[in-house]
Amino acid sequence: MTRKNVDLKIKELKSNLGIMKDLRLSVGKVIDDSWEETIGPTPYPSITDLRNWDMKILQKYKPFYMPFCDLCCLCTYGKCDLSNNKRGACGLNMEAQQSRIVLLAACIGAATHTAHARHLVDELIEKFGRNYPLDVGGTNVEVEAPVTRLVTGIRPKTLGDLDTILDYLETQINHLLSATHTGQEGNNLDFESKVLQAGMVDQVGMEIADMAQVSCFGFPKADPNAPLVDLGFGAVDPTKPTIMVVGHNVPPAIGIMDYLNEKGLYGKIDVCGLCCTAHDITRYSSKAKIVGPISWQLRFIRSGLPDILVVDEQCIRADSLEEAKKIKAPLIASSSKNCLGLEDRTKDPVDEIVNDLVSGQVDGVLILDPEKVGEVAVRTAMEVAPKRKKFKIIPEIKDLIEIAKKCNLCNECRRACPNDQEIPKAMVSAGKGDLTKLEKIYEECIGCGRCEYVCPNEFPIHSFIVKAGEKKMKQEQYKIRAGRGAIQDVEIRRVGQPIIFGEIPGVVAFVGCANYPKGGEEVAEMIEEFAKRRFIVVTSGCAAMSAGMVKDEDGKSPYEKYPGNFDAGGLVNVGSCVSNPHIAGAAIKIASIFAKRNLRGNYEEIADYVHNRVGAVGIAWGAMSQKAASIASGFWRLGIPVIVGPHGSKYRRMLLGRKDRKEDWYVYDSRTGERVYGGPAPEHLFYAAETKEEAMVMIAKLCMRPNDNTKGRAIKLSHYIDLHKRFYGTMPDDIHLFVRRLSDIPITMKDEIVRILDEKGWKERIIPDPTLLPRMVRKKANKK
Amino acid sequence: MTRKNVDLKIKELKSNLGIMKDLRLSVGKVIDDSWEETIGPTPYPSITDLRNWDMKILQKYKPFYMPFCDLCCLCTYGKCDLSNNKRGACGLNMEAQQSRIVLLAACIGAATHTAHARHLVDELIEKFGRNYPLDVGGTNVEVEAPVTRLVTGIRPKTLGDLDTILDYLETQINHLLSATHTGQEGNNLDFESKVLQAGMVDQVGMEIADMAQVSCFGFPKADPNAPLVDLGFGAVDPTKPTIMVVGHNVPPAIGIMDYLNEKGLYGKIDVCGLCCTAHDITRYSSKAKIVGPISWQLRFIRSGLPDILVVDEQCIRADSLEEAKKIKAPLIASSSKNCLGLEDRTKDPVDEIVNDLVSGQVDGVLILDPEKVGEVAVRTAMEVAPKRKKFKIIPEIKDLIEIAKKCNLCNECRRACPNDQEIPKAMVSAGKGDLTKLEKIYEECIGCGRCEYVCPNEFPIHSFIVKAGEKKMKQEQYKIRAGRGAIQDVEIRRVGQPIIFGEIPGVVAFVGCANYPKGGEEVAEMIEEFAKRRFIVVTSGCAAMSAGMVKDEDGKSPYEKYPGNFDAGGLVNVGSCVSNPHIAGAAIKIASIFAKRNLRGNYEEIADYVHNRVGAVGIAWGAMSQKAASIASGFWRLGIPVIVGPHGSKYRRMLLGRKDRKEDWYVYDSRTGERVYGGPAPEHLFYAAETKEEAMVMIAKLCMRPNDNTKGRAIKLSHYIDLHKRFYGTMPDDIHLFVRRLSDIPITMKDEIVRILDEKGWKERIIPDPTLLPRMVRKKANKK
Amino acid sequence: MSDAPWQKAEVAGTKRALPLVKPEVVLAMLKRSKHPILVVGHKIVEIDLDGKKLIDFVIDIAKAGEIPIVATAHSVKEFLNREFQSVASMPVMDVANRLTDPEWKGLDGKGTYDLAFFIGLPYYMEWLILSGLKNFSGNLQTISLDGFYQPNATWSIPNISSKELREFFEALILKLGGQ
Amino acid sequence: MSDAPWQKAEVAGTKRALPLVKPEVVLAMLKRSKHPILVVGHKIVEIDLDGKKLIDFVIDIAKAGEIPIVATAHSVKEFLNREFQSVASMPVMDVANRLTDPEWKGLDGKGTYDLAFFIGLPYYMEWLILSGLKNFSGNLQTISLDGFYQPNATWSIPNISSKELREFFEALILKLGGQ
Ligand code: SF4
Ligand code: SF4
Ligand code: SF4
Ligand code: SF4
Ligand code: SF4
Ligand code: SF4
Ligand code: SF4
Ligand code: SF4
Repeated sequence: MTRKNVDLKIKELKSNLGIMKDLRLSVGKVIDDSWEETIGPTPYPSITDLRNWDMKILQKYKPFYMPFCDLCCLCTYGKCDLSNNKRGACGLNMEAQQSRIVLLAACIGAATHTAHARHLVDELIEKFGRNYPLDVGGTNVEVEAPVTRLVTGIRPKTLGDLDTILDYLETQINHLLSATHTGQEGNNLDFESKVLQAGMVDQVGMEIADMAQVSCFGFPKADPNAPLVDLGFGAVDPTKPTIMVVGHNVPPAIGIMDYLNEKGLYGKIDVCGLCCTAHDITRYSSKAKIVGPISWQLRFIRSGLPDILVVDEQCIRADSLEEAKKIKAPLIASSSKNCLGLEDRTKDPVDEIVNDLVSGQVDGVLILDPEKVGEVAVRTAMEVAPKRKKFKIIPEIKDLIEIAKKCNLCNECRRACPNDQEIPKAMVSAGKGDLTKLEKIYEECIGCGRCEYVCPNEFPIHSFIVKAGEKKMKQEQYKIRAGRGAIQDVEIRRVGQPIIFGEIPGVVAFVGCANYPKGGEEVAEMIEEFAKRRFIVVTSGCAAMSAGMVKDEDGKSPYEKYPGNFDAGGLVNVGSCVSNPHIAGAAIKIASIFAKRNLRGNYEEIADYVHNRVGAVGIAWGAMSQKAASIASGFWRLGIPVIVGPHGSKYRRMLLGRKDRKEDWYVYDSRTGERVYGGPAPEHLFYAAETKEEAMVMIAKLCMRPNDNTKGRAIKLSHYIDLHKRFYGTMPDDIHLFVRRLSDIPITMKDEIVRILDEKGWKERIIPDPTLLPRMVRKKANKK
Repeated sequence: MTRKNVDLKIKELKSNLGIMKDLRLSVGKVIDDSWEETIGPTPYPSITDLRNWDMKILQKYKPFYMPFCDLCCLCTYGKCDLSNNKRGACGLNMEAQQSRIVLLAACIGAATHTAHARHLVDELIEKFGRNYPLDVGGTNVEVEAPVTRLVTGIRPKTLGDLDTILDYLETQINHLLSATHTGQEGNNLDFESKVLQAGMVDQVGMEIADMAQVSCFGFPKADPNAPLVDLGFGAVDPTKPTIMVVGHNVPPAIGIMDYLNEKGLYGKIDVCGLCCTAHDITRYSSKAKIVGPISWQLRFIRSGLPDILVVDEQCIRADSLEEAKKIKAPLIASSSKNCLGLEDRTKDPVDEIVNDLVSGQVDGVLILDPEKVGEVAVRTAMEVAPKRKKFKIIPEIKDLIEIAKKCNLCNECRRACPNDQEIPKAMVSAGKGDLTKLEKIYEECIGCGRCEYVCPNEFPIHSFIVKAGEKKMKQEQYKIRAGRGAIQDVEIRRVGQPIIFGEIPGVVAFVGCANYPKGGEEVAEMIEEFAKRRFIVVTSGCAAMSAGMVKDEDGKSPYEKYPGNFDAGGLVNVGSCVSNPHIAGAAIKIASIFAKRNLRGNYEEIADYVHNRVGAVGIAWGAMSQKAASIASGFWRLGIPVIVGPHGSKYRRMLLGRKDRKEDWYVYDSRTGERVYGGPAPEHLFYAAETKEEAMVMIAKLCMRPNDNTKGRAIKLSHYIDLHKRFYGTMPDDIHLFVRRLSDIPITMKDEIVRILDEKGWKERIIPDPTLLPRMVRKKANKK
Repeated sequence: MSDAPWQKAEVAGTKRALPLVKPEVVLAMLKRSKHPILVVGHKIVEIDLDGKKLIDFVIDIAKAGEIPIVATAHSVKEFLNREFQSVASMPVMDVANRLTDPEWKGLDGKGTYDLAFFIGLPYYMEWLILSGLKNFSGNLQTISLDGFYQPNATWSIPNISSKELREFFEALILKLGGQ
Repeated sequence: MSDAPWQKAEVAGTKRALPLVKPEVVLAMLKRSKHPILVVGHKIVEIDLDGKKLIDFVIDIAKAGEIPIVATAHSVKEFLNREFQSVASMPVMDVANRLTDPEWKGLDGKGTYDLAFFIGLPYYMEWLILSGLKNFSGNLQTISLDGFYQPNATWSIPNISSKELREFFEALILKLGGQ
């Protein structure tokens, strides 16, 4: 009846505010007086509290706009043509409109994570109570919620504390969203500052979601040795009834595992997942399997393996019901976010629902109770499996060849394909019996299905592609380390110094969706490269799956080859999308645990620290969603650069530094207060790379930080130069900007580089103790 | 430091949950056990709790989609071409995408009002404390918050209660917004159901905002005799320093009035407003003046009258800073929602800020403290006025004529104008010295400025138009009744019966923005028509201003001619946009006060009552914004139809009934449980009319309800037929659908109508006690 | 003459109307059509082509081509004023909505329409309605006769001057067998 | 040959590129240009026009027209492999960003560019970059040479076959005085 669980009923209470009667009180804000850390200047920051910090960042990394459309169509004053410096009917210009759309995307992204967190926390509070303690890593993790502490000034201890923080997040998102209304914010940089607020809020929302599920479901707790679990299409046993779970909200999938367990059915049924629910269900039980990232949805359904689809929220194909119908598999929708027009059967008896699904009376149902989903899904799968006999809609090769002959080479499919796949050529070959070109497309296809809708012959093109890749698909059988969750404090202590001095050359995080320009192998290749080079490589979400989908000559996939600990040469899968804050959190914890800076409500100082000292880079090679936008924004506000793939240019604007403008790169030397040239490090904040080769060179470069010591800088430079030589065939032309003293030069390259430096008229310069905040100078000075 | 004010500090508290130490508790949810009303089934409804009700409504009023674009461009998988039944890369189809965009708009709208409410309530709590009592109408208004009571099941008593309700609203908006993320909701009707949830939430948000401001600022409290205040350009005294306030958040304007008052400067300075801040500042002090609606912004600035612009939030032109600069007037931005790139001077001394503004050192400042805004604005205006001497950028007539001669008739301006104004022709005439065509455009121009950006000769076209209309503009001097706020319970008691039986032929609410297809006079004309016909005419927002902007031969404007009480023939200005819920609230209160239905958390039953019995129609003739979308959605969920102007088709979909499908119009007769044909009443839920004539006929028709008694139906029919004959020249062709018994026929038209009925094979039928809810049948039956 | 959208910001999508420059096209379309309709908005009374109102051209076309008219908004009154009786009246939103329903029996009860002419609606409103029909009205062909290019129609007269429009109509009426 | 956007959903806005069908246009533009540049993406190595790689055409064009090249991504390596040395290298985002800065001194220090050719980028990426330049790069003219119509350029070769593209390049190189 009430939205929140209520803790206290008080018949009459006297306080300094007078007498209150017949009230119930719920725990509001916990002012944790046992936390001795001084509170910083910006706990629970409003949408303007960090605006000054944002403007500093945005001066260095100015938006470069690439409008996705000449128009604004957001209100009925429009459409307005904003091209070529025109303003819309509300007075808005193109710059502001582009940033406004970015803000809208970031709000949608942040809302998605926060709403997910809210849903989880509400359900878990109902189940476990407000006072259920949070535990994400036992004694190994003292700083249990670095992002939340940093932003809110709160140290959450229980589920109830999360509830309070969520109130703050929702308020912020609401304010930010409101700023996108026609006639509100008019300035592009102020829109960008709000984007950064949305990103910051998003990080807290994700952190809360993951803390809640890690604590309540017993996921691996900051465990570098989280179990290796099965990954890939080939891991699914085609002889068993199969339940396919898709989405991001794990409780329905847990409902399934629990029911299986209770009934002793484990082993009789395969439960396999796509997207983040897959990550999270394997964190719950290593018996579950991961099929793959979002782009595997169509191919997996059409393969006929799933006997029932259980979809929850986020990253669900909107046509899942139609696709499930095609293979005669029923569907259970389990989230109020995605009801798919289905009847709400939450309150109906299980027998009736199962009966309706098995008999085909209904194609699908909506069930908003995760436990009921569990029972219905399992029972339905058991009964449906023998009836549908893995009915699939992938054609036979001989039919494919016959049909392909009829292709009239109209190019419609290719022109609809987001990645411009040369389908017509592949059809010609296929018509001649040669499927290799189609098979090549299988490896690059992101499974969107757009080609099929435009074919005048109505070829099931995607199914053709899947058929061509079938052999490969069935061999896809890999291992992935289940999401470990947070980074341990002890790990941070170990790597803190080498990271901030640059001796560990960087923390490289591969995150986000699978909308890759040329298939997932590029991600896997990049990951290997940096793991081999002994960077710390972190993964999450769909990218973490792609990372596992290669094998070396010994048949080992990367997670088997590289250890899961947060250290040089480690390959660290933190988990699902909501586990992303463990990455930002690690950077923050370096400041707090290693450098002993105050976290609590002290955002600017910590961001300044991270930006100038922690050589971290995020790569979202396939980023496509609004969540990706908000996740990236959360990194930006901390000053951590993010690289996206070429289609990432569709995010409408980059945040680019200009290394050729010397004046942009001055920092304060906090020892002296002097303004010192710190070099373009990192050069960009948000940046779309055209190819993986370009990305790899840029990753190495973006790991440099003004604070690197000479040893660290030399190591970083050697990686940068090495990759540059390998992929570009030349020395980089900007080394002089990064060499501060002769000792920065990698020894093996000394002569070559010194020659270049001489040509450029290079002079030795100071290595500052860098900060963008004047007050940090005073602070240091005062300490003396 | 903390986001909420905290009420209680408790060193140690023992409760059933154990001992808690060092906690502070804030008042969470008030469970008001003194309220005896039984709580209904859906207090604090989740986004699926009212889905069944929504689906009932959406079956009758199916979406008709008019895509504003063939594409979806909401994520970087796209753009996707969804035309002609194609699906996007995420599997989405065109119907779902259109509804998704509507949901996005409704979320933005609801967020805007809710964030405004949050901001107000936060500020007011800080000033007055959480326990400050709400009072919107003293003892005249027992049901102080009909919408809130209905939705949440709470009877808010204090500012603190509002805080709690806002938490709920923000959570809901966050959930809803999240559903627009790529890969979430996939079904168009489920998107629509979520739109209705957003609309419902929006109504609560607005109600909260208005309750807070009415209570704390002493606005008229449900006062039918609220003072008449000055309206129109001509009401501003050009000899005085003038402060122009624009937006929706009144505290900065109040800061100005308070400072004037304190310093005895009232009368020395004119404070005049545009948009809702104008409404609200006149509710605070009848000495302030209203210039006009949103579309007056450009013309008023360019006229040179304002010596300083104070902009707060919502409906601010994004180019206000640039426009202010042109007339050498400084600008103060006062909202975190709209910072305009200005430096935040909130913490600087007033002297310094005033100095910087007066000297022109800066063009504008951001001040986030309403009281400081007051002092800075007044002092700056006083000092700036003598310097700028009402500097304007409206050209002189002779210059205008010379320039106009150079027009090369390229049509660019016309093709950029949202209303296709024939500017080129007017330029030709102007070139010949005849400004009448330009003057005509002045009356229809919505002041968007788009024409200017495209003129290859860079003519300041809008300024020309303003010049041509200058004489008329200066004569614009009218009266408007200040927003009265809520409707009194006693008024409801008086009109309840005649409304639900149809004897008062309808409640017609003119709301929303000034984006009119042919100028504001159309709205004024429609309003007169229905006031004269003794409907109850309600106004709010920009429409309320337009309503006042005509005069009869005696020089009286409508607010002087029609009384302000909620009764037949009344003209009721409820106030600003956030006063809109008083309109829905009146309908709800009819159910509660007159019909004695339980309100509390009982949404479906009340909506069912309103939909079938209360002949209310909303007209948003100039609706253009996302707020307009959410406001309309709030009416729809209550089953109240909304008519928009022709450009309202840009909202991408209508909700249209099909009177030709008899099966769509059955209701339960709650006396018997039988399903009875109730007629297409109301025929549509959301509908764009092509012309005001069509709208007037439709208004009369949409006021019919299944519950009308024969006398009421006869009255309603006579208005409908009369208007139809006048504007269409014929009898309507659907009378047989609305005449249920011979006694429904207006006596004066008996023969004519009976003849028609005979032709149609009409038969007498039952007048049901109508409901769409089967459970209402049982309920009534049980009572026997 | 141009086939860019008249209101510039109402850009064309992935499929755009064929420019209708020859009256013969109308004849051919009419010949193929089993059930055409002419949807007529209120602007036909406001627009004047060198001394002859648009409505009078519309009447001539309808008569010559034997095309049933549905007058939207209050324009029916003007037809009646001109003693042109064979005209139905319906709000344009209702017309458009019904045109997407394959089961609609039509204003004359003769079943679904296969060809719809549009004239005299506000430009953007017609743009949107044609968009709705393009996307959701499978077999319907649409023709815009306003002389302001409508990209979402199947065929549209491009942006032409009122003189050219008058000439187009005169030629069309002649070819349809009217005077 | 068509001047609809190659990727269908990347529709044109209110202003669309003029179709570039004659090599003469390039000559004329080059003649008028004080400071041209040729931006070359990584696909020039992947694309093959009947046996000759795109990169080899590009080298011939650059030589014949004396147009400086900036190679984006890793494509510089291929130029060097072909012993073509007068090539700068820069990520395309950096090139594009700098092209919107009227104060940028150019890769050669000679000041702002007034004409930029584009070839060999992923279609959508080029679409977006050209959109950025169209909107924010006042005096720059842009030409897309891919043979896939780019609506946001000033001029673009329309969608043509690889055979036609080869012929276009051959004719262009000849006219520029190359062989
Ligand atoms: S912004 Fe997107 S939806 Fe709007 S007109 Fe452009 S492509 Fe279409
Ligand atoms: S928000 Fe502004 S620019 Fe966009 S359509 Fe509306 S008026 Fe035009
Ligand atoms: S399904 Fe694959 S091949 Fe087809 S359009 Fe999508 S990405 Fe291209
Ligand atoms: S769309 Fe169909 S017919 Fe056309 S090229 Fe592609 S596969 Fe062949
Ligand atoms: S949200 Fe779906 S339809 Fe829209 S652009 Fe993304 S993939 Fe395409
Ligand atoms: S300012 Fe007036 S005339 Fe100009 S485009 Fe806007 S509405 Fe049309
Ligand atoms: S845009 Fe300028 S030149 Fe062209 S018709 Fe309008 S006023 Fe004349
Ligand atoms: S009515 Fe519309 S334009 Fe006017 S103030 Fe309200 S939202 Fe703004």
